[in-house]
Amino acid sequence: MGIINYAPKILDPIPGGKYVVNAIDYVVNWARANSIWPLTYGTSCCAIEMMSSSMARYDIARFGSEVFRSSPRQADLFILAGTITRRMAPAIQMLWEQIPGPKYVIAMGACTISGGPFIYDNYSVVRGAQNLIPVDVFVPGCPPRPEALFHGLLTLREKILKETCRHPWHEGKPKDVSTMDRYREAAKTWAALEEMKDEAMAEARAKFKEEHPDYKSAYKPVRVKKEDFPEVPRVPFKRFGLTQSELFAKLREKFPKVTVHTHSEDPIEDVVAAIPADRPLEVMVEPEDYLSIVEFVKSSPEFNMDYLIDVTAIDYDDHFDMVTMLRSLEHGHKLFLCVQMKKDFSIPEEKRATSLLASVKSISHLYPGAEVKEREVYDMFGINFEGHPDQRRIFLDKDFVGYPLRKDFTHPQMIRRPV
Amino acid sequence: MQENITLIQYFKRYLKRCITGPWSLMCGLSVSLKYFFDPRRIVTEQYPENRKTLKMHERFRGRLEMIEDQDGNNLCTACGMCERACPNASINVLATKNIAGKKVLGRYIYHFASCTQCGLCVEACPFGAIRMNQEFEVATTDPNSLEMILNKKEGQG
Amino acid sequence: MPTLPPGFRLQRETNTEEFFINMGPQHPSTHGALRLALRMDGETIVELVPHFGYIHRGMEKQAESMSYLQYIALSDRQDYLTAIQNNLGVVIALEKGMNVGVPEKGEYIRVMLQELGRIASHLVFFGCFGGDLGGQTCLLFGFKEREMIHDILEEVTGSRLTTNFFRPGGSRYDVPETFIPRVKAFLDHLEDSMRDYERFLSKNIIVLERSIGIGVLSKEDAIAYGCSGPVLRASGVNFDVRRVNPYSIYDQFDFDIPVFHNGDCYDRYKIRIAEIHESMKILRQCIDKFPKEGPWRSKEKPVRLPEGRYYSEIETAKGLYATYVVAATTGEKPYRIHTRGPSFPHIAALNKMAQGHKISDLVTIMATLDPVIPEIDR
Amino acid sequence: MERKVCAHIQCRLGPMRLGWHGTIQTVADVIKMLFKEVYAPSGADKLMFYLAPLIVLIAPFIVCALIPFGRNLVVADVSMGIPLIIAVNGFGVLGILLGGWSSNNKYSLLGALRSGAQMISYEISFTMILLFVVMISGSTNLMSITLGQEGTILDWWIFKIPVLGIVAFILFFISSTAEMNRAPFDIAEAEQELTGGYHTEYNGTPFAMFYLAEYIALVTNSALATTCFLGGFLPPCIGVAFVDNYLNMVPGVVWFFAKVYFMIWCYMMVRWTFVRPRVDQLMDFEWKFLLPVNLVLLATGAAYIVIWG
Repeated sequence: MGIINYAPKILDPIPGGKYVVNAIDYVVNWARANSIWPLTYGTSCCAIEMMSSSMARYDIARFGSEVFRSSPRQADLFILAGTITRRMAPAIQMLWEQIPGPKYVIAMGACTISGGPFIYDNYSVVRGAQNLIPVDVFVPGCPPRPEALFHGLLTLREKILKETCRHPWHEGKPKDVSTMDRYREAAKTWAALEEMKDEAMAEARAKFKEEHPDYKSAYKPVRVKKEDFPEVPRVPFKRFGLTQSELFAKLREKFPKVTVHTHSEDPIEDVVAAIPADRPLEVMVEPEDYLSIVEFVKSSPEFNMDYLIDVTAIDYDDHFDMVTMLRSLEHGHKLFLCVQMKKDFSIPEEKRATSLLASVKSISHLYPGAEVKEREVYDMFGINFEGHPDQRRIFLDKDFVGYPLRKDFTHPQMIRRPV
Repeated sequence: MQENITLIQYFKRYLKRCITGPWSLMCGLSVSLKYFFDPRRIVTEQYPENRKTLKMHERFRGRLEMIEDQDGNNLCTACGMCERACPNASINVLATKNIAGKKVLGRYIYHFASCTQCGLCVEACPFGAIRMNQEFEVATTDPNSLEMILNKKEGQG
Repeated sequence: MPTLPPGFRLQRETNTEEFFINMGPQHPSTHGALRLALRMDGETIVELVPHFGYIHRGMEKQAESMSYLQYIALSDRQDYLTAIQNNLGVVIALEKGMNVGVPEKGEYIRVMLQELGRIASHLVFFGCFGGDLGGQTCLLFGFKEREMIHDILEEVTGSRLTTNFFRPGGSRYDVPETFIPRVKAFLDHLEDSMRDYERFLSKNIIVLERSIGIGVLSKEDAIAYGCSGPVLRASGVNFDVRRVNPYSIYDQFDFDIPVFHNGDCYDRYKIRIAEIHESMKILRQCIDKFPKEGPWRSKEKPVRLPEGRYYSEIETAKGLYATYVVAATTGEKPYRIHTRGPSFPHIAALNKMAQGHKISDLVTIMATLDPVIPEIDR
Repeated sequence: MERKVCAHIQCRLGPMRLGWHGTIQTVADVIKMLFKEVYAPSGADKLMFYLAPLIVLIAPFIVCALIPFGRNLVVADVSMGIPLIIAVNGFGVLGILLGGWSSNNKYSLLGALRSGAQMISYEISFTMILLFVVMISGSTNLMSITLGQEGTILDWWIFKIPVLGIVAFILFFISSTAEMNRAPFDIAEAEQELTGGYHTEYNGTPFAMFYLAEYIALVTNSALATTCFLGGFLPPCIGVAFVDNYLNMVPGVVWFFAKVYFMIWCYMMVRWTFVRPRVDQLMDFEWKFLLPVNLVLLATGAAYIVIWG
């Protein structure tokens, strides 16, 4: 890369050297523009469209770019396909640094241009690839069609063909747009303009009102007619295994403390019986009983809850609800255990956001699949699992502060959605 | 994964594999030969060359645009339904007051950079003032050009 | 004993020199941004630790400030190989709360698009499986047929990948008139191609050598880890939500649930090929029974969900996709939405499958698990 | 050409925009790579790092020099042609090993080790096949091997000895594919597993050298196959004098390259059809299948010569 940048210096003094330089430019640009090798990189949806574009139907090979190199050292083009998260950002910067110059970047899809669907209320997505690396071509769309990507490639070709030895390719600089909030900015500018307009037009409006005291606009907007559809009754799903009442009665027999969540005053059996058949039974469980209930329903042949669907939690003002979803593969019934855990308010208020507020026994020795699920709950809510073999953050960096799915979570780079 | 088998069994398996193996490979090769010599199977679209004939489907969701008549009048009443329906605030409906003091559309800003083309705004619009067009060649080198003002004129009223 | 990096747990006396390899987050065969830390003894994997979160996008947090309709649009981005199936998963949960039914034609549209999505996903699997084993041509074969599904989807929904199509009570649009003939033509074409493709890969001795007995997941492990979909069925468990808990109108069709019993990579491959054929069977029945007339969606309901907790599960191409919606108050916005993606337990069980195999086998196993990382990380 | 062939197998068009149907795409690639930034990763052994691609490139060029392209068209008509080729071919693996080792990258190292193991094993069967050819032709000089096949198409070594010739040709095809590190035996590169294997860390000109070396090796191996089995530059006479006269009018070089291109095409068909075996299966295949078959082949070949020859 370095050599040809000296070409003008060496060749210009020689008579006719200019033409040689121009010829070199022509050949080099021709080669560069027609043999753009992209890096195999993709994180999400756009990656599939990028793959589609290299497949038989669209065939990126027609442009000489089908050689997807998986090593960044042999690539020329970095197609940023898919959302960039804060955790991925250093890897992307490193990849970009490893690509030898001249290198080009196409930001494909809304996520890499501005954050796209994840632009507001988000603590983990980088708002645009420009923050990390310089971007040459933007291809909006979510995801863009393969043709749109080709259009981006052609746009890039035009850009490459403009380079010469005298104005060679140079490394650009990333642009910080991470705090840019286009919506609020536009609204703000407009509000200022509006104020000025109000002032300027106050007189004219008053005059207009005097002249036309009962002015009615001649324009009447027409509503789009919506098609009319009949109301359709809901067909309940088929269900297998024990009914909710049976399940509940059997569980209550063993653990008298279990209840269901209800506002009504009716006896609890009636409430259970009133649950629609297609909804699983969700019982409230005391934290102390939790482990023994799980052990019981797993080992008892009547329940035989051998399959763990999921573990998740819900954050309320003063307590967490941790929901363990279990199902029996043999019988087909489902049972949701909802553990209500009071938040530990003995922790001083300023430390609450960053500390574990509740604790419950881990069930990962009963269901190995619960291990990652419990890590997720720990990561997102800050619930401690006693006896968990490997309690680490799973989705977020280990030095991430706070627990994002709590309702009071704040993050310096999280912008609330304006509407 | 070690099995206890006799030597004869081992050799039987070995010989069987020696025969079925190449045969299966020939099967594979025959498919690729078939595809190689049959140009009708090539399905490639020649994109930049077929611009004229390439048409998107009617429902294809490209860029958002306003439905305007010949004079550039639009149907928008600046009610802001689209703005509220948008999952990531890609639409600014900026209202102004016209000379009679009535609220009309002042500027309709569309942030194409963050638009996900879900089409919820079109669905939400009660007056049918906006639609998704068929444009897909939208690549640009300038991110600022992705912020567009869709209306040419202020709203009617 | 030297201190191990976080996540590694296996203690053992070592005589040979072990070393650690990082696979990913940007690696061609991890199917997205997944990082696998490998503890290697030569070319053999001693232990494997998956590191998630490289594409964690905070969807669940974001959903709390979105309306339900907007969340349907967002759910496209979870399992992007079959976005249309995610839509349905969310919509069914909402329908339970809103108590709306779907007319017959609407249900047929749903089932047909579901099955098309399933075929699309399995075709990508077919391609990636061949591709990851080193036969790049398979990748292109798989995608070639997939393009035709994309075409149909684009015509019906308006977008190739992120469909955002289903709504509580039906769908967004009616299907165009050309839909049924197109699906018919596609099925005929696919039948032809699948015959070729199976000849190309299914009996190939190198494929057999590389996948039989590799990455065995026993029945007990598969259940314990909570695997679902083809991975669970390849281990010998007959579990398909379409059968055990039928949603939509799946109970009206005649189709088989293919089950294999070895739980190795080849079975997982075979089961997906068999499922493509089953999906084609369902689609053919749909075409025969498709109601020409009649409403395709129910009367429009307000998009408000009454207070309560709603749970729905459907069978996507990858497995059990469950949505858990919590509405604290009656309103347009959820209090919390949780999604259970099918790929998450599969990757959790990866260590179990990959231990003791070569690094090349890991690629095969990853391909047959067919994970979609954004669905795990959400 | 490779890219066009693979594209057509895969129902697509391949490069279309440069020259007629993208014929000069490779030229653009090479020029581009020559003008790219070149740097070695930190921690790499610089001398070895830059030496490796040179070694890899030189080996096939030497083989090239030994191949007779026409009746009088041979750079070095060495009497010990075959042994020299065997020696030089083994030399190439050294470059790959060096390159993988000096890159200071675990993937590269794994790739290089795999490549080393693979080449050493397949070298044996490669040698044995050539030995078979030497045995039936009675010479190690490539020119005389070629001239020994004079006559009709049935006098080529592949057809001259019934069955054995074809078996030998197929075995040669397999082991030379492995020799060249080409798919399906490209475990040293194994993009899906090792992100590029031994040349993961190379860029710009050194990478272009690896890239070129691969294709030159392809040409030389095809040329070797042509020389040893398909009658080199001799026209495919069919024994009918009228047709043969016309065929003989075409210069030998043309026949030679036609055959070489046919061979290259075969290599490509195989490459784009089959999947890659695992590294231990590759070794199994060599030691448990190729080698026994080779030995049997040699023995029967010798018996054939003794009885009928």
